[in-house]
Amino acid sequence: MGDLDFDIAHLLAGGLVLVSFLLIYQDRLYALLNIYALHAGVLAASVAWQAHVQDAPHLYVTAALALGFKAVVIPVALHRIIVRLGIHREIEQVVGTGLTMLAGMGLVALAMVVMLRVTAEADPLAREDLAFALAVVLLGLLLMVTRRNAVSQVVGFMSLENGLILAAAGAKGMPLVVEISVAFSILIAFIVIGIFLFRIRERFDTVDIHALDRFRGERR
Amino acid sequence: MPVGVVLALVAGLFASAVVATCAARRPAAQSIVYGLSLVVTLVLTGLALSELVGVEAPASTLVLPVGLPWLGAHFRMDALAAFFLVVVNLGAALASVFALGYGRHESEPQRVLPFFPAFVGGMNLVILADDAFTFLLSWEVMSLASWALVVVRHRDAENTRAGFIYLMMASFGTLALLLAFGLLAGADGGYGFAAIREAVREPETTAIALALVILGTGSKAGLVPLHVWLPLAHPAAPSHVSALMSGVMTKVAVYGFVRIAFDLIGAPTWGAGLVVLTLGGVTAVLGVLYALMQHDLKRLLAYHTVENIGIIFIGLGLALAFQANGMAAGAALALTAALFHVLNHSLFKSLLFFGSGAVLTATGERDMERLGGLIHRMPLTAFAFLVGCFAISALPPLNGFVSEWLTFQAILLSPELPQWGLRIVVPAVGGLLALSAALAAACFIKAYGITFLGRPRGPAAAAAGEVDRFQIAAMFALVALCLGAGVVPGVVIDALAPVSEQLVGHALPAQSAVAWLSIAPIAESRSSYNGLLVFLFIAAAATLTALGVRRLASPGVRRGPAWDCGFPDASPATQYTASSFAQPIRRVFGTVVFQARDSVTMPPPGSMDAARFASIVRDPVWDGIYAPLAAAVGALATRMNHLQFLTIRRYLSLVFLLLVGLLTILALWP
Amino acid sequence: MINPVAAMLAVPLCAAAILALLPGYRLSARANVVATALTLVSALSLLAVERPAPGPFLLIDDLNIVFVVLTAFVGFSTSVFSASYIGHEVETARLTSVHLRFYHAMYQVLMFAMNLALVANNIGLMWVAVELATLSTVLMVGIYRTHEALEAAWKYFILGSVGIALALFGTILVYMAALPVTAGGLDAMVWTALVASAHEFDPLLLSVAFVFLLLGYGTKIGLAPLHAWLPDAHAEGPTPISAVLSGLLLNVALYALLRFKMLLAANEEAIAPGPLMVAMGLTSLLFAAFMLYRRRDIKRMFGYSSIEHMGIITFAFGMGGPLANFAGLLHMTMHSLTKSAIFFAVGHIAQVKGTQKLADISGLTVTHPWLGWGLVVGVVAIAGLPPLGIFMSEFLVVSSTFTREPLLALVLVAGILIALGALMLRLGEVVFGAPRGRADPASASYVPMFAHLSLVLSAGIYLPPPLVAWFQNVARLLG
Amino acid sequence: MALIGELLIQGLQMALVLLVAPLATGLVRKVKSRLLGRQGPPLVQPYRELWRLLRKDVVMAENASWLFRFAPYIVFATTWVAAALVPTFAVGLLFSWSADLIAIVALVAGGRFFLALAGMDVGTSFGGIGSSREVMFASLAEPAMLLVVFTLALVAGSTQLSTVSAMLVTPGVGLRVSLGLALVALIIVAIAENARIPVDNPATHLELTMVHEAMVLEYSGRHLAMIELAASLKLVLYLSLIACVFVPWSIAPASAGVADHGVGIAGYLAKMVAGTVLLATFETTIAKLRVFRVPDFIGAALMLGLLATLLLFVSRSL
Repeated sequence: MGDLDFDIAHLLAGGLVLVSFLLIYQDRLYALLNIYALHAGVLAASVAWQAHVQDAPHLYVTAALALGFKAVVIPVALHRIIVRLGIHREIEQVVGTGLTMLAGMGLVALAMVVMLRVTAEADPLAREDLAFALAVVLLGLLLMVTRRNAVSQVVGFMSLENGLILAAAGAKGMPLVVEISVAFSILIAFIVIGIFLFRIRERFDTVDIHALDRFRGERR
Repeated sequence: MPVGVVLALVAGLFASAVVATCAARRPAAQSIVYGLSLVVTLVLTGLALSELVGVEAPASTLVLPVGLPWLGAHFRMDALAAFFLVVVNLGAALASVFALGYGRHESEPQRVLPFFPAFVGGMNLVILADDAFTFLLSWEVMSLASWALVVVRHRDAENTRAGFIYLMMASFGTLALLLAFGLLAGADGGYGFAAIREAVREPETTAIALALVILGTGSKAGLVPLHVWLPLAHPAAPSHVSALMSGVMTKVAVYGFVRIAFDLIGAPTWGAGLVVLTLGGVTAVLGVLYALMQHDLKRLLAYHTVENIGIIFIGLGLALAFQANGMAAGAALALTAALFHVLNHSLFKSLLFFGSGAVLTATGERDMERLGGLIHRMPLTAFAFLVGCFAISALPPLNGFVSEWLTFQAILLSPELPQWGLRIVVPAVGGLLALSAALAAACFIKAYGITFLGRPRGPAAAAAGEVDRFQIAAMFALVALCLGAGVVPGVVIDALAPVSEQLVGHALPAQSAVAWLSIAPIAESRSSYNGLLVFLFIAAAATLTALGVRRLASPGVRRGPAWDCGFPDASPATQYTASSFAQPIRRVFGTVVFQARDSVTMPPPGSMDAARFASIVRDPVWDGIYAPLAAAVGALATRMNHLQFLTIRRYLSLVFLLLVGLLTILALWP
Repeated sequence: MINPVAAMLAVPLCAAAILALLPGYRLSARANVVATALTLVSALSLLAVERPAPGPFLLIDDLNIVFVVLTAFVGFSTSVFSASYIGHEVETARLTSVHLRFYHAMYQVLMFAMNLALVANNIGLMWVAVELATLSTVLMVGIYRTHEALEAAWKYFILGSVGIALALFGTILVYMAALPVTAGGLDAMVWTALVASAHEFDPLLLSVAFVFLLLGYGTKIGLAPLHAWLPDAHAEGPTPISAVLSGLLLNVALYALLRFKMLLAANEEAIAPGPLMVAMGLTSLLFAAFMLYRRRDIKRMFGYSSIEHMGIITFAFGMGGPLANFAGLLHMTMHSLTKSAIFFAVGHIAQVKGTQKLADISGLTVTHPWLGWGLVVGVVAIAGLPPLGIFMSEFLVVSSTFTREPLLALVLVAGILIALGALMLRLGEVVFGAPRGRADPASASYVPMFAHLSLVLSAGIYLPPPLVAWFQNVARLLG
Repeated sequence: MALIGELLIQGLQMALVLLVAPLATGLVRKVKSRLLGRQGPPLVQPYRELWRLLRKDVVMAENASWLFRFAPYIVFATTWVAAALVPTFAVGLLFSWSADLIAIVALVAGGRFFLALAGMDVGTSFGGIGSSREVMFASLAEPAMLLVVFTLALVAGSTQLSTVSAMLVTPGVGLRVSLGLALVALIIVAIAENARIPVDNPATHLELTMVHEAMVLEYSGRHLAMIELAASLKLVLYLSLIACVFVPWSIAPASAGVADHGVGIAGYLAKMVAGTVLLATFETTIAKLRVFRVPDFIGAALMLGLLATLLLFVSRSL
């Protein structure tokens, strides 16, 4: 493949990491959702590019799914939920943004170190992609564990999952990618519905001891 | 082949256990189950005896295709096994006889009947087992069955607690033994005893294995400081089971030690002897001191078991020490002494527990402070119990004395030992042994005097009556055995010859050769004892004097109120109680060992309420080892319990941290 | 002659469809039993017929056939138990027949997913199947709709999803590692092909992959500190599901992990999977052992006990070697049987006492001798006391480890002893003492419980030689 | 013929100790009174007392059991047998090998066992006091005694009393530290066992200080006679034990002629007299100890015995 292809793929993957950083940086829910939409969009673009590069047409499906479902439907739905549950005013970080960013840097560095130590036989495109994907996955986890409220954690999970799709798409000729992306979309749908149905506002991380007792059914 | 027959009989025991499970609630089940076990164990005793005293037959073995798959279950019947089979089945048979009467008073027989035969069968299997897996399997079957018997009176929380502690200690012991066998079997897992015998290993391996074995068997036998479960568990069980546990099961533990230390490992070091010797000495004295502090009859007996285990282990330690220095004669003497005491203790401890069981059936009381004067209401039991007390106090002409005498003789051989450590420790242990013997006498004077003599301290004791014929029969059979083993000890020693021949390659000179049925372990000029003559002398002297005095003296006997220095007819409350009887000894020894404190609260002058006396005795071992351990586990559990109540985010961060950590490892990984 | 593998997959699938439509719960319960029985038959027939050659998707070999038969059997006996269990649930109106329709359908889906995961020769397919199994159980855990149930289901769902994601990433990495060597495409995901060429893979990539797979599938196995979903899911779901979770699903996840362990073992430059598994196993054992002490809910307690035993099994497989692997397999089998039997007992106990709180249960041997003594036997077995099967495996693990790694063996023994203490303490309170609280007459079917227990008992004393040979063969396979 | 001779000697020995016993008691009393400047009872007084007791009826508490009635005879018998086995004027007695030194100690202990039980039988507070204190003393005195036995046995290489005393006659023994320690220990034990001052006062009438007397408080008539006789036998037993071990001279060797035996008897009587006189003087020079000081006194014996044994374990020549 030509350098251009490589550079564009590289650029898009790197862009995804960048957007993940933006996610971490955000502490307003609305903004978080918008940026997640962006995240999904970038993913769609990079998957589409992979489809073009590997001329694997089925990947276009995944791209479309990412664009349509994750970049549009999910953010809108979450938007509604936030309004319904009235939790859009939350300041919901566990540790300060600065620290989280630092941790994120560390994670990206870790991802790079781990992946780039992989010997060069694996084709470079895949390697870069994997490195970025790993970074995105780790950042997604970081988002999940540093946010207090359900919605932002869902966003974290979804960004994590975007990283997976990125990796899957980057893996040349990997079968079942489409199926997997579909399966994940369903999973996410479940989660969102779950939040909506069970009114799980704070259930991820409540600080209300009585609630704990009630729900864990263990302590008296 | 005998071992096959024996196994078949043991299978019969388990079968009767199954039968008992199905038909436990039937009224006839009692007599069926106990009758069956009586018959089976009697036959087993006979077989084992014939094996022991019979001609020098090679050890018969048998392999069944069960147990560890690629190994099978190996069984072996040799002299050692035969001797212990005698001990086990004799005790079990008499326990069955006793239970034929005692069981009638059982409130929930369905909790006892299935487990009694299983317990006996388990003990038999332990002795027959010839590979590590079968051994441990049977060992734990024995423990489990006895555990179930300990928790029969489960409505009393004390008993379930006792059962819990017992099971924990038992499992600890099993795991220790498991590790020991793992070490002995080696990497390629030769778990057969034959393979273990053949294997060659470094001395330190042997040392570690031996230490583990001491832990494992000691926790079952009740060596200090592993004894804590014993005085809780043994009394909790029904009395015939208590007799089995105290008199027989502890001996199975001794068997385990002998089998592994002498037979499997072999070639001991003198250090091992030193350790065992010291443990034995400490156990003996502490055990009897504990016993002296008790006022619960069965608990007193259980603590006293600890003392006797100590005496046995003194003998075993000496044997190890002698064998390590190639002094075969000494080793044989010490081992014979220990095994003799095994037999003796199984006899008189069963007798005493039967007696306590009889008291329990007659009065429903275990607390000596509420007993007294039973000698008038249950004379037969009183006589049997008296014999038991006399025997266990190691007084001639009964059997207890003989084994302790042999142990002393073994100690007197020990100056030939080259190692200084032993030379210093052995006489000290001898002193401890002498001390424990004297204290044992004190302990049983207390037990008998408070329980059977004096005047009743409670209504139950006043209303007691003699127990049924089965219980009496069991007790008197044991009385006869105690006397027999005491007056003709030579027979027992000769029967033990093949065992010591097998284990230390040497045996005591045949006692049947010595004139007048007396025994001379080394040489007649050096030391000899003749229980029969002593018995006859005492009997003759006593009767002759009695007759003579009758002729000379005035025959009249006038009954009157007790003189008591002019305070007649004081209330029974003025008698000495168990705690007051032990008070001087408590002051002399207890204050040091147990931080024993007596506190008396006197009512102010003029107030009518009673004065209160309380005697607090602490168990240093429990306070020092077990309580902190339990506390530590509890504290850790409480601390870790918070992990149950974390939020999902926190759990996720655990996952996250683990992931990052592993990735970092990979990043740094060469 | 129909292909048993196909039958094993088809039967549950069709049954799921049918059961989703069947109205009456009695009928559907019976149908459920029948379906699982058919599955069991086809699974057993696998032993008889000669095995199909490994295809791109399906594989039958000695290793997974163990799991398949075990799964089918426990699935069957659990369906029998569940038939008598749900009757009571319907009477007490905790479940409606609509719920039960859903429940039975999900049960079959679960069976299907587990069978698929076990016979899958394609790591992608395996992943899909494991996740399907997880999701179906999630739905069943939440079926009671109580706060606690929803809480548990939600926790399970979220942690499970993260696990899913991690496992998938690991799978992708394996694929990437395989790419340069194999032709790529489908056969770069076929396990047999992967193992064949694993020695040429990039070791580091493989190691990273294993880390993710360990975390991903380890979450399903319930290894500490990934265990958090397990106790609550066991406590709050319907008891048959607790039985299946402990008895089967954990095994399936473990099976997946074992497959990848073998993959890594085939490549000597890659990081050794053994130490990782040993470490996590011991952690789980000790952790669960201490957690057992402060439990108040009987089902949650046995959930923790499952963590403990999964720890021991993972430890055994991590140690490797013929003895330890054999012990691991045996322990896994015995644990499945015993733990499900315990849950059978606990299910009925919770029904007759009307509570799961340990504090409100006592004196069972007085009020319900069968349940009480059944529980005693079960707990004695699970605590690793002879003459029951788990003792044999623990005997082998401990003694074989002690000669190789004495310190590890000591830790192992300590953990076992601590756990035993907790279990026996609770057992004593539950089955002994004066009875308290409600004591409804038990309308229970004891057959499954005692069937399992008698199997465990006989296994502790006698293992049939063919089984032994088979296990030894598998142990050799595991290396 | 030889057998008959030995039987004769054995019988003579048994009769001798039995006859000497009250005399020894009387002698001690006499000497003590003299030392205190009193006239004192005649030497034969103990015989008279025994006779008087025998003639009197027995007055027994209502709830005294059969054990209470049998105990005196058993106590007497055990003590007598034990005393009969200690070589007094001749070693190698016919039955001496039927019980060695350890057995003799145990026999005495057996007697005490029954006496203590008898003390508790009637169920009075004083009986209890006596028994419990007696066993407390015994629990220290017995081990001390056994350690003394160890010492002797290690020196002589035998626990057979005849062998021991025969061996100690030989000049090869010489003076040994361990033997000295053992002697002191043995004397202390003897004092304790025989309830002499400073451990116990045989002549006391203050109940709370009584130990032995409190135990036998309920006894009367022939039973009391038996117990008194047993007590004085015990004194003789210990005296002759000390004599035959530490002053073994003039004891007739085995299979000796009549003359030697005559000498032996004379020597034995002389030793007895000396012993009693020494005992009496010792008792008059010191005062009785408080009960809870006694353990220290006997404990000293225990320590000495242990020390002696240790010395021998460390080196055979000490």
